[in-house]
Amino acid sequence: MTRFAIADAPFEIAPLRARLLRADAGAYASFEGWVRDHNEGRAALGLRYEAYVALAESEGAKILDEAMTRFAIVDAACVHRIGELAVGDLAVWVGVSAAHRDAAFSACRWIIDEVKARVPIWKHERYAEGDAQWLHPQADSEASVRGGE
Amino acid sequence: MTRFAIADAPFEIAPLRARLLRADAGAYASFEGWVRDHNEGRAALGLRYEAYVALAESEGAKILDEAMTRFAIVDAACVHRIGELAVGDLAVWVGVSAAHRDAAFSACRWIIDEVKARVPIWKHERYAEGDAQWLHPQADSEASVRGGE
Amino acid sequence: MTRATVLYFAGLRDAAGIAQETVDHDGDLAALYAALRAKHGFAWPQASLRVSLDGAFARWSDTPHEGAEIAFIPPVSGG
Amino acid sequence: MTRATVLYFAGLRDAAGIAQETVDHDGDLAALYAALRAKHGFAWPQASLRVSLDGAFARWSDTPHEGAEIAFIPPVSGG
Repeated sequence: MTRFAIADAPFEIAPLRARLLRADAGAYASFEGWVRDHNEGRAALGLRYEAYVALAESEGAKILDEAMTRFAIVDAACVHRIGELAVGDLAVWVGVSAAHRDAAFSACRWIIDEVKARVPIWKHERYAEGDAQWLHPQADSEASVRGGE
Repeated sequence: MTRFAIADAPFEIAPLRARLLRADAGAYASFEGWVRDHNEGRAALGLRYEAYVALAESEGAKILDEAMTRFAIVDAACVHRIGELAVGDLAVWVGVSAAHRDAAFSACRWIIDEVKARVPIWKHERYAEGDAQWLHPQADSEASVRGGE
Repeated sequence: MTRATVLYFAGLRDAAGIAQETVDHDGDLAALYAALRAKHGFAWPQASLRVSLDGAFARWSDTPHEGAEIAFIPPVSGG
Repeated sequence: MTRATVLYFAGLRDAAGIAQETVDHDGDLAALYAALRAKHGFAWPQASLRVSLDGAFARWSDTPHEGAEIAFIPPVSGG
């Protein structure tokens, strides 16, 4: 049972969350990234996520393993969508269970930050005006750094 | 539609979460507090939450209103159980939607901290050894301050 | 004398042995707590508690009106 | 000469016009990227990219073996 997965179709959160429930865990923190109707002030119709799946899975698994050693948590998991997504669709989910809420919140935040920074997944946005583009945040010298979800 | 509620029976998270989904929200953070099988090193069988319901509802609503003004969030909600709970039962849920994850995480953490600090709800724990006690953290001079969930 | 209802919760209710009582009292909420503390033998000093009047947190210097609902709020442990 | 497969993703694939190609090359991954950048006109300097070898992040000074799978990783935008 891997803690990180790439999903090429919509997935249910409930069974993923249920796997994190433990009698010794008093706290659960989760994060979800949804497709917004705008980004950088432009009206967005939807997007496509592409991944280098083999590398994304191994790098994602490393992040989750590292979270288990860095934080006093009971368990953690993350799933990231690829493929075509519409506004309001779930793009990424992170769940963390822990004895106490400090570790649950810290680990959850750390995992989503690392996934966004390290996992080879790219977002291709389609805009209401008809054009589309790949988002390549850090190296994008023509636009300000994109820090949003 | 109030953002804070006291529930005297188990409640479903899914419809509460669904109400926070918005086309302009890209981030959702949630927290859940579950009844653990131990507290302060003692094996626990379950607990009972009691509230001064009228004051809990008004104080909880104030916290949520304050969160809406303190953080750049789209919406937020919190439900706290009262009554008899068994190990693994959901005691409290907080959900926050926002354009960006910073505000979602910060507001979610702030809300649960304030609810634990300010809302008149008390926990009565039953232990495997047969005894039971009210937890009154800050003023409990006979035990260390209890900071857990 | 002003008649008011006092509610007890959690450890305070256990100490008082009752969930509520009707009191006739003159003076502010601090004086009322002092009187009830003496009567029931509550361990908590006033500084460890908060106080509410008609379902809203109040100041210890507030004076209850006729028919008021008062609660002394022991340290909370929700979450 | 060593034969390897190079994968292109996202903006790099658009710029190359292909998703993958077979290359024959001597030298390390930095030299390979420099050659392919010249060939396809990639805008990104090497410092803006990461590189992977057989599905694991690698160093630019690594030298691909025969049959290796190489990918140049443009800045990611998951989440």
